[in-house]
Amino acid sequence: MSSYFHPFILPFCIGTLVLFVIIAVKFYRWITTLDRKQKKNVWMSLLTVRVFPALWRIVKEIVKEVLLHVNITRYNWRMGYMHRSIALGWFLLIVTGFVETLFHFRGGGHLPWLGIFFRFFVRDYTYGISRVWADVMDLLLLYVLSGVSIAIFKSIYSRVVGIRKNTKLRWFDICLRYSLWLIFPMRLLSESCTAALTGNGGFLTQGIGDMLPTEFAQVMEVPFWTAYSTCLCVFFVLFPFSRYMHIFTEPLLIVFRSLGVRESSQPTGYTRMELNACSRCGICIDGCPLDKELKINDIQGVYLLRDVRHGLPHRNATENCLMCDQCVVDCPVGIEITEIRKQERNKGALDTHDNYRFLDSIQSFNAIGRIAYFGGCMSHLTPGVTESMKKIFDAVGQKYWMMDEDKTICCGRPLLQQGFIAQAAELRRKNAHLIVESHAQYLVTSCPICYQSFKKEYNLPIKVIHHTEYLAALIRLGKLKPHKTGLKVAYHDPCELGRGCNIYDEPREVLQAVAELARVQKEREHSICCGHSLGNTALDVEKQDKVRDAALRNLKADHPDLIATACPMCKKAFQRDRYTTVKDIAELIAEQL
Amino acid sequence: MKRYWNEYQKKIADDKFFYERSCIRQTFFPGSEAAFLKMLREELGKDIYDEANQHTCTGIGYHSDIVPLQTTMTVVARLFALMTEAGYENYVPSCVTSFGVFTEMVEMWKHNPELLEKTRKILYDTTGRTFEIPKNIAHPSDIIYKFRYELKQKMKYQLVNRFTGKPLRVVEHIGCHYAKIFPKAGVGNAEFPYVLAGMIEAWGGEVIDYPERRHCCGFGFRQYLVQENRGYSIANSKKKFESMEPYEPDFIVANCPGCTMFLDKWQYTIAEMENKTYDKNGYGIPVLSYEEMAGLLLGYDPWKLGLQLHQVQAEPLLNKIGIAYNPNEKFTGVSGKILPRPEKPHNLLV
Amino acid sequence: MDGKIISIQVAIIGGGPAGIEAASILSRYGVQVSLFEGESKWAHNIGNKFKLFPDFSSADELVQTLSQKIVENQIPAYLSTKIVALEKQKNAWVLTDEQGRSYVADTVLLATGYDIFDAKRKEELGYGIYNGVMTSVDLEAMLKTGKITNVLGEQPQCVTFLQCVGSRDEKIGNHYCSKVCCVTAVKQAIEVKKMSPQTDVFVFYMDLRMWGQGFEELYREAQEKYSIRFVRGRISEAASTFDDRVQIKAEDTLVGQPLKMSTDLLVLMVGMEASCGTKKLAACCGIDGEYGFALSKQPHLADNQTAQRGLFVAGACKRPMSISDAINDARAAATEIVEYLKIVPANKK
Amino acid sequence: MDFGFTISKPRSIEPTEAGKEQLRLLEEQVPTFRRCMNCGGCTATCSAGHFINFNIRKVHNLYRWGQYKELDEELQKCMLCGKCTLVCPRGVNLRSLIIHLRKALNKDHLSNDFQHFIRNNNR
Repeated sequence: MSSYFHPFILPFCIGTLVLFVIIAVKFYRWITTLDRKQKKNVWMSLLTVRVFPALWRIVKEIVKEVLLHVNITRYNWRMGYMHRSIALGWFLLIVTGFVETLFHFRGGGHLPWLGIFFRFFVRDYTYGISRVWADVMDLLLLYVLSGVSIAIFKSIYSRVVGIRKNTKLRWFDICLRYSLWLIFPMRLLSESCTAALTGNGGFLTQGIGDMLPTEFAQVMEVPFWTAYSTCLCVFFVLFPFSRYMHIFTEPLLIVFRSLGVRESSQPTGYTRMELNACSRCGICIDGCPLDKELKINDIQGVYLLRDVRHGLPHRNATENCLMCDQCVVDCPVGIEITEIRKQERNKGALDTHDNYRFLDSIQSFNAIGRIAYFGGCMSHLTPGVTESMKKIFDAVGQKYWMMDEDKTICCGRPLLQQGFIAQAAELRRKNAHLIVESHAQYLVTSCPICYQSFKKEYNLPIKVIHHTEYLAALIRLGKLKPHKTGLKVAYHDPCELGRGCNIYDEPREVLQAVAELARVQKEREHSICCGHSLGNTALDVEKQDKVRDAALRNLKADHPDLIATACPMCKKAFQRDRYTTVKDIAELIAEQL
Repeated sequence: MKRYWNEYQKKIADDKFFYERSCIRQTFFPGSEAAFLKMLREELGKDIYDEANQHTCTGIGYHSDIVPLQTTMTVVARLFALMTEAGYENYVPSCVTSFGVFTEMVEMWKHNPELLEKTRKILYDTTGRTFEIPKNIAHPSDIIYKFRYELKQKMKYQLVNRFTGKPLRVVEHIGCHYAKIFPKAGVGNAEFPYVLAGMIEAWGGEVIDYPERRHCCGFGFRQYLVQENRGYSIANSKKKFESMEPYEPDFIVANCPGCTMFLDKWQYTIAEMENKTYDKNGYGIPVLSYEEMAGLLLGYDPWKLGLQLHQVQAEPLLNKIGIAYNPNEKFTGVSGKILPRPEKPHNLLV
Repeated sequence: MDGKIISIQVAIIGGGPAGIEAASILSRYGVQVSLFEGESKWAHNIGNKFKLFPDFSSADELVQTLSQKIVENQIPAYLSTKIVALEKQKNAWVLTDEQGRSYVADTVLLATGYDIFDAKRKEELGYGIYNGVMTSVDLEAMLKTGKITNVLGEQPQCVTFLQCVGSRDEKIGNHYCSKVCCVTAVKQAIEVKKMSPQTDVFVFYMDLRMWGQGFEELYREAQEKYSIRFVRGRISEAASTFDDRVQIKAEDTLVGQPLKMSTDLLVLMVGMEASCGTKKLAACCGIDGEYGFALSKQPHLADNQTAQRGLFVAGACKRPMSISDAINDARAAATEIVEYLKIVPANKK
Repeated sequence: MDFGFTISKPRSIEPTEAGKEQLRLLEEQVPTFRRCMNCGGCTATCSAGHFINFNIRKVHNLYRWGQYKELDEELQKCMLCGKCTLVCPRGVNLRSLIIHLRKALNKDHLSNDFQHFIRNNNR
């Protein structure tokens, strides 16, 4: 057995040991600091039949995302290739090396480092089938090396992989990146040297080995293997503290997410998992309208997660965000960036004493047999929308109770977005009380912000629908038969309705009943925020208008007659532009009754 | 130009004065009144009568709404009766508030003769005295202002810093009751109060014109008398100090006994409360009455003038002017008795 | 283009007060001018008005007098001839109208005036949504009928004016002050009061800018004699009530209290914007300034000249302007043009 | 030493250093606030103001008066719905103003000069 030992393996062994200890400690801490609700979800998934779909999801997600990087590839195939080649390639190198070792020793007992340093220790590896093994290993190494070379090019010029910008890294990450990049060339050189001396290499290592002078190989073999081992050691010891921690965290995240865990209003162990699962790929920078239009390049998800994880100051990153959720949709790891940002916004330890007592006196309305209609705060400034909805209700003979005809209690979402969690709950309590007391059939709302709030944050006993859903249903049922016009209309997906609630088809369906849809390049989940989102308070109007202009350029590319939207906020934002005609879908329908 | 300036002058009698002392001045700055009498009698050779039976004018009580108007009128009438009985016609009240009260009563009688008659009757019924309205009411500062050049002849010192040779920088403060109640009653009226500035300029000093020059010292009887309201009183003084601080005054001179006292004592209070003094070295800005200023320049002994009774000590100023004084005699009283040493303030240097 | 080319010495685009005044003065100087107006009437913006501030003189009479000047001076005048393009060719300007006819002129005076702000863009005020909301232009038309009525055709109990609709508002991109609305509101408020003395009249303003002769006096008279209430506060939103009145929300900023009231009529004092013609023609020859208005060369000494030689501007195409200012400006422009023609010799013909 | 009274603070708004600092600190957080011309449009449209006496311009006044306790109470009424920002003819970022003031007035949290100033200058 002693022939399978050499001092150069020590760095590797120590590094690996340290790595596993650190990771075990971290995982333990994260899992134990899940909050009660999250733990309950985990047990509910593990102890019921839900466990089977959960397990299936875990396996599927890990293969898809951790190894194959399907989401990144879908977003950008060159970047996907880079990530996949390194992740999958390395994984296969390890697995294949392991199997190769098993095969060679006929399943007999062997030492754990043998799979890694196989070529060095098994020098008589030149019999028939071994050539195939060697070729396979070389192919995998070549695969990884191709990824590494793309990574190196990308660090110099990001457009190589079709990404506008590289993530700005900490110096620590940069050091570690070099050690990662060195591992595979080192392995190549080490194996080539051994191949030169023993002839046990595959097509690549043997090819290079044959070119090396024997004296060089003799002198350099052990130093190269030592360097390889040392690179591995450095990388393993440091990486739990670097962005590469995502390699091990992502599977863990997938496990817990599949078991039904989601972000809470306060940071928990799950938040730590999400923070560590970010690979800082920079896809969130790519889609961010603030970066694109305003050159604000320090607030994107990647920077927020980085700074929160490492405890760096991040006031700007916390505050300056439109909360348009573009990054959440784009994130290949599926990190709930917006939720984490809300947690951070709440960290001003905002006082919670309630001063909304003045709302207590509001009486509900007996709305049995009616629907409740909630226009929302903003709709007071867009009477065109509410008046159209009233006209439509009357036209189809629907009895309704407009909850906020005169005064509106805000749905609470704007407060929540700014981190005022307790105050938002207070407003929700008041509104929920009004709605439940009224015994209305269901709730229709015109504002996607309220809609998302009512739907996700309220837990109402009645169904909540947005007016576009309502109109779509009426048209499907044939209750509403608007006249078709020759208008060409570009539809703007409001963030809160589209990315927020996945309502993409109903508005289009309704619009097609009265007009022709113009082609819009970036639409549905890629729709550009109108810039005036309530999620942001850091931007002044001039800057918001720049984002809006980008949205308008996108919408107007096909020269539509007008722009339609389904959000009073977006409508107001577009109305500010003197060269734009914008209408709410409800208005377009009401005009054609 | 001169013609217009003449419109801002007031009539001040030449001689034969009836002197009325001030409650505050004779209590807190007794040397001042003695010095004034000495100046008039010895330096200027005037006739000034110091009545032994005099009493308060009720000014503090009157302005605090404690003493009714008719009472004040009668009390004022009695003082005038003392003057009439002594055979004088020119009334000189040491206190600025008394000056204001007398001017006000005389003015009121002028417009309401029935009040004058009623007052005469009450005074006669109660004391058997009769009185004449003074021909001239002038404040002692008016008189010193009038004879400032005569006094200058006799002065040993000037308001000049002997180390730099430059004029001393002086903040002058005029009592509100001097010319703000009846603007025409003061030299330069309320618009260009010149009574103290005239002395300072004549005697070699430089008057500082700072933003809050016309602001009240903060005495305000009703504010000061109620302890809870004293915050307003001191806030006024503080406002003045903050305003004059950048001009680095060498000292403050005032013609009202109340102002002199409050500008002096509040410096101690502010120093205790906020550890803040308004000069560079932490001693505070010395506050003198105009009699003390004149007395010093005439070479009177600072301790006879009563400067040791001030809160802010005057030694640094005396050194600047070059006035000789004996530090050992500071706490030796006029009678030769050794006075008890005052307690040292916490923050203000002495 | 049908090939027919008409050659002119000075072409004046815009038959409003500025255009007509400049044309009549130039023709009196013996300059050969032609006057083009896109609408079918002369000075149609004035024609839409009832009476004029500050003297309550008749708007129709002014239009009459202006039209008379065209006749008296025998000015070749083209009504319903909308000039849509303006182009410099060598030393001449080529004008093209909607029908494709071309005109060649040595010199051009742009007097294309203003359009009123489209109040529908301020959706929260409910113009076009609530029946009781009207613009100041609509009110002039109603005043012309000699009777003030609410939605139901009755005498209104309350009429409310709101200043600065479409001006001084970054929300619609017009940061400038429209200048004439303040005094117009005062004038209209008085007229409403004269026709219907029982009606309560309110004027909501942010600042009242009574810049002209007699304006301040008119404001004072409105307060004193007509009891018109001036409230310093901006109306933020309007809603309709069950009886088809308009409910408005504002803050009386001088009292510091929110104010909610209903009114029969809400009159929006719509500001001036660069007219379509102004925007188009100014952009054609590169003299478009902010907000689409025409840009003069220099505000003090060359306010009628432009960056283009031989192209002059007058009146409300430059900035919001009252009628009298526009007329004065036109006279100044005429003087400039006469000077210009003297130094530029007739180089052809 | 206890005199039984304290020096009253001046009530007048003067362009003193502290006053200038007070404005500067606010305007640093919310630069657009300089543009306010006090038209009252914000108060008029305020959602909370429809239920209760809540005046956004008064928020500014309380701030300038240094009555931070009252200011804090006043600010709690705001629902952050954003209508005020949406009608402001000068584009003042009012939500930002309210959030910054709320955070600055928070007793348990101290992070910047703004908060230090408010803490030290309460009247």
